[in-house]
Amino acid sequence: MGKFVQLVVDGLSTGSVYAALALAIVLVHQATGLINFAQGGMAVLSAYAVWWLTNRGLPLVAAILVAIVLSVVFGALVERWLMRRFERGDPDTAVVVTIGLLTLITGFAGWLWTYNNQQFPSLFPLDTVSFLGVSVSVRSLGTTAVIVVAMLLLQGLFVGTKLGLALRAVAINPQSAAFCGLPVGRLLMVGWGLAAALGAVAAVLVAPQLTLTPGMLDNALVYALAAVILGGLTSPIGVVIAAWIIGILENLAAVYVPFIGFDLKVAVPFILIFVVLIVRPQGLFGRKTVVRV
Amino acid sequence: MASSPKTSSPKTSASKTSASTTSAPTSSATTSSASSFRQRPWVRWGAPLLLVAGLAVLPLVMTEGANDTLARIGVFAVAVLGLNVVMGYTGQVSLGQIFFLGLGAYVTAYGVQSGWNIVLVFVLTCLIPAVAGLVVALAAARLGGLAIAMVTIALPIVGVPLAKRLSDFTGGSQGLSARFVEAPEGSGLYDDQWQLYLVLVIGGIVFLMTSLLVRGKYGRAFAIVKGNENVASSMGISPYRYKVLAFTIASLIGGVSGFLYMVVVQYTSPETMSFGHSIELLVAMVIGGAGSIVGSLLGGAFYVIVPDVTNAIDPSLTALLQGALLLAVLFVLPGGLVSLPRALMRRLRRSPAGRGSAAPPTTPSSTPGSGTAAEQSETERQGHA
Amino acid sequence: MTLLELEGVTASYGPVQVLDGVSLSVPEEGAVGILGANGAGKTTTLRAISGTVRAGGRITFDGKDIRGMRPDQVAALGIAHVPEGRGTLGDLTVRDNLRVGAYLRKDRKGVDKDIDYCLDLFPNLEERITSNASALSGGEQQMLAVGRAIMSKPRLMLLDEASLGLAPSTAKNVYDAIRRLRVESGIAMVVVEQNANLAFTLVDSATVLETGRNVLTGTSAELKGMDEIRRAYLGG
Amino acid sequence: MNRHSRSRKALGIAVASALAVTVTGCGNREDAGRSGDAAEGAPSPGITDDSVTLGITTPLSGATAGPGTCTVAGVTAYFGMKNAEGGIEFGDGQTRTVEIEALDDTYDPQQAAANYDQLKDEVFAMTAGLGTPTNRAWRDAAIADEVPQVLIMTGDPLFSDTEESPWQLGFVPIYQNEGEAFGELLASSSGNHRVAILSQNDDFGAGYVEGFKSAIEGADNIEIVDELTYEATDTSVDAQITELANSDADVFFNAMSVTPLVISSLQKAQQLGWTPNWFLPSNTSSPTAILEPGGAAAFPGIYSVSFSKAPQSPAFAQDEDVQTYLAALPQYGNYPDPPAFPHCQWSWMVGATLEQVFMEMEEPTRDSFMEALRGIEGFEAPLMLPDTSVSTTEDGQPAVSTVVVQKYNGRGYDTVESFE
Repeated sequence: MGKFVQLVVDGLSTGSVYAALALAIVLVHQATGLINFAQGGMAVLSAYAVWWLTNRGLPLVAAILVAIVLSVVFGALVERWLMRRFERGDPDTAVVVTIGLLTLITGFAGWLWTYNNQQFPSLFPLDTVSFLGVSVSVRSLGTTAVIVVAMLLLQGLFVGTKLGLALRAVAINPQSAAFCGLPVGRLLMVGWGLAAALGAVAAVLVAPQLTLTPGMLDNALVYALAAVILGGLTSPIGVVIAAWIIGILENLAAVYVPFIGFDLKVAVPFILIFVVLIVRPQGLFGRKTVVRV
Repeated sequence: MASSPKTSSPKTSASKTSASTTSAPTSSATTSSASSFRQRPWVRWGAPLLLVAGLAVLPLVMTEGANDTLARIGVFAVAVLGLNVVMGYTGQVSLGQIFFLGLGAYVTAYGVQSGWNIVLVFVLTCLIPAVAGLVVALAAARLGGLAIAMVTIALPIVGVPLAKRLSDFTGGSQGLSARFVEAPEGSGLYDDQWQLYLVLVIGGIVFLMTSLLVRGKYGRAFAIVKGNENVASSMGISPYRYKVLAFTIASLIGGVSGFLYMVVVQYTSPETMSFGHSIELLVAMVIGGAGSIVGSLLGGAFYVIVPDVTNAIDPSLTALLQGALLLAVLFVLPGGLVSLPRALMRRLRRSPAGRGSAAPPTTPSSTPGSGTAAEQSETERQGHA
Repeated sequence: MTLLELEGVTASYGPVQVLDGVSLSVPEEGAVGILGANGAGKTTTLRAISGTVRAGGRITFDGKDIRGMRPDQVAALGIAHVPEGRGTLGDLTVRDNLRVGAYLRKDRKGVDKDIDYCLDLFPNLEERITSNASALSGGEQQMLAVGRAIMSKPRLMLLDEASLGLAPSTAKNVYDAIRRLRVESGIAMVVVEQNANLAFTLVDSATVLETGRNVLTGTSAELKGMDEIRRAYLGG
Repeated sequence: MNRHSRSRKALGIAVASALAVTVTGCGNREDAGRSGDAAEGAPSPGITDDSVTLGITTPLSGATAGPGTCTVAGVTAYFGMKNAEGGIEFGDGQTRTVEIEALDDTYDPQQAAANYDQLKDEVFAMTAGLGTPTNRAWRDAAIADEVPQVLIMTGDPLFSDTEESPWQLGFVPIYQNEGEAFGELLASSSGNHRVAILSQNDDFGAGYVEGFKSAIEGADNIEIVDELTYEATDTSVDAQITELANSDADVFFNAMSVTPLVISSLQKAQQLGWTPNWFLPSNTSSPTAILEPGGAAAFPGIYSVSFSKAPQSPAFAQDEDVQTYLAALPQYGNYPDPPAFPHCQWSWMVGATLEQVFMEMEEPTRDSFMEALRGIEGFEAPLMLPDTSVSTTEDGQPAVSTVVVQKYNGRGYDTVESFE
């Protein structure tokens, strides 16, 4: 029993890593209608900025704040000078452009900071908290807490604010949005900037555990995408819960389903997606879209 | 891959334009004078003959390195072609094409190592991936848009550990070698020449058959399904069946590319089908030109040549250079390399008109600044109307 | 007093010249129709006004040159474009669609009041207020598109093919509501409409376009009296 | 329409072939000659009277770029230093400088094979590249072309089997050797031990486990209580550590090659209050890059096997080899930071070993090179630990087959003779 609960708690903290990246992907998707494969790469760049600043003596929190500001600017610039050209065209092309951006950023980081694993300072101590025979690190708890806060803020942004409504309107139909007086270009830049800031937070949270390398978030990206689809593209809360479900089920399946084992546990989120989407095409928590002929 | 509202995809306006133009999006590029030249019978028959003759001679006169490179281009051009059938022509995002290449390569390697007849091996290399693709498609084609993308992503991601687990067939992480393509005795050919001939012949047949397919009845049905599934249904075309068909054909072609992979590379391991390569195939398809036969060739060339070129420039900057090159190409040619002649033609035609710095006048959407797009919004409407 | 003035407006899609010197004049609180065959340049004229097509010539609104402005800047001046095909925001609820329409307004109370007005004008929308726009019928979507335009408190509304694809009775309902809106609010209108009978229930005057040029302009009464107009547009 | 497209296809092929010819044909061969055509005794490609060129294909970008970059940096730094001293005097009396031509294969077998095709006529020998599949991809071709593929960074035993692989030789100990060395130490312990195993799900992990198990076979004081695997692409192994901690093993055999996962395993085990004796492979046991951040001091013993000095360990701060190496790496190897991967040291040793071979090589041919390569006995390359050496005369073994078991002392490693 103790093992079972411990596996669930482990799964939650792994799921939080996926959730962090997934939230940023959802934000860009809600604001531009695109899946941004470069989200992880941009986040890694932010983490390198933090690392570089702390190495120059800046306190960690200050470095994070500076990096978040830089990330907003970078995200907005990427939208304005790169993505703008592709947003109206074939969505496949736009996605491939984000793949190109990911390659470029990874190569750039490798060139500037080498492919060495860099130790990254943690916001939270590595102390262990034990309860009911389960141990969990303060770092995992802190990470999870920050993600929950980010999730609630994001949900609030989309559901409760005029800006959130405007971002969604622009993603759905930029022309109609413009007819209503929405400054489409500026809103797209804001969407990318906010997503980049969220990505920066995500990277800062997970970098101490994964150690900083140019490809740090590459393996997490697939899981994050899975969480995004499973949770439903429109719901930040749904996506975070989906990420946790994936983290937990993966662990349980690996340990308790001998056929799956640790080598094939990566199949779990996809089986889950498949089953869920057959039943609920809009994802676990997504809003249903009725398309009429 | 894009938002749920946009998944009904870019060319939804196909129902406005006629279906036949969508099935051959490479048309309309050439000027009328050029096409009348091409209608002359001696050009019509002579050009393909010349091409075949050229390809027949090419392996004999090129260097070994050039032959190897061209053969590898052939391998990945076929893989990209398969992806184009399901994605470029039918509009279903597939991120799993490399899995079928890998599966084909394993079948070939295993068959050769077991000493089976090579023709049987080739047939199995077509059949097994096609059946695997059919099974996946029967399930996945019920889903649309991003969901199908996620299910297909799973193929390489689960395929790699699966290949390791089935080490009795796959050689585990050490992979399988199979050197079975040696130039026949007495042919006077070197191995690289023989390999290239095999790639040219097999690849050529696949390209020919695929181009007939997409220009024919099935191709039109694919285009209609891509354009708007509701319209397709109303015309009595079952989107489900055609999606399954396209996916199965793509898997079969992927299997053939796996056979060619073994002809050229002669070794396969789980890394062959890693997720990253699947993404690279997608990149190659878009860079070459989605929904285009020539684009598939160009995409294969891009897939193979760019790593070599960036290696030649600076091997420690390959990722940086490849990313930059990809972005540069798409920035100039959002329609892929295949749109280069069209873009050049437009530039030529435009410059004497002296319209200077005007934005590309392809769509009425080129208002600077906020840039709204009339055509895109039409897409929206039809997705929701 | 003229609110909107077009003089010699030109526009092209690529090499194809679509507008070849269109002129139009809309008085304050007036309603002008644009008639013409498919491809005559009706929709493009509206797009030129709202800034979605690059245009030549002169376009002034309230005495101010608006040619070359971005669509959102044009909208901010008080021009609401109800596009062909409605352009509702499918994944948003009816209420959110209306709120997007009021994006530029700061008066929350006024916005709530105008939402109520829209629902009063289009009672069908009231019961669908929490549905996604994509779940509405074609007529309801058209009503929503007009309602969204109302929400921006425009001085001029551009209506593009508001009856397209609707059953005759639904189309009539929509036009009845728009006429009531015109009377109650005094919003000026440019109306593009295939169905000229419907259009003449709304507009004071109209112009006929052929291959991007005005060929005929007059009051509704004058035009309705002309044989060629009857034959071409009024089914008589 | 059909006609247009068909002629455009012709254009496409023509463009593609033209590109291909320009890209690959700009090599040195004007004729369509093929490798292996060279006459007996004539100098092999890639060697002149004053220089020799070596080729490397290795991952320089992508997930394995960290160690991959190191495999180039070490040998480049070594020969850069030697070239600056005037070059190396070969066995045929000529003094030559050594050039390195490295290409990126991103750990893709297909690209590795392409890189080999591109290099084989320009370089004298291929060396130092990292990876089992990437080296296997062109092993057959190298044999057919009679191109040396030597001192490569894989513990795959195939490359050290002279009969199967006449033109090959691995450098680093085969994985089995490393696992075996620790197994032997454990089996000779006086106490009883329960062992938990976590290994990477590939030939790396399997090789370690195989060696370890063969060494403890028949030792009745050792019991394996649980055995799990992980994927190199996993972001976390917390669940595995949780399950293994449940087994209450007192020895943990951890055949893991991914740096961040080793660190987080050490941390996770501490959280769970599980502090076994811990075995780590030679490539993931760096004191500064892994053990310190992982908080390894909490464990009774961290064991590893090694044949090279750990440059960042304070114990070797004054060591002459280490100082030369650390100075040359940024100066000649274009590697600014102190490396987190031991592959830089190993690659440096490859350079030193090749120098020995060059000095013994009597003719500027690949045959003569292979002959000299197979004749090295007991060469103590710089950075090597006492009791280890390079020997190439034993069939079935790579160039380095002797390893010593070491124990972490809080700052660096001490060689140990027995398990306490």
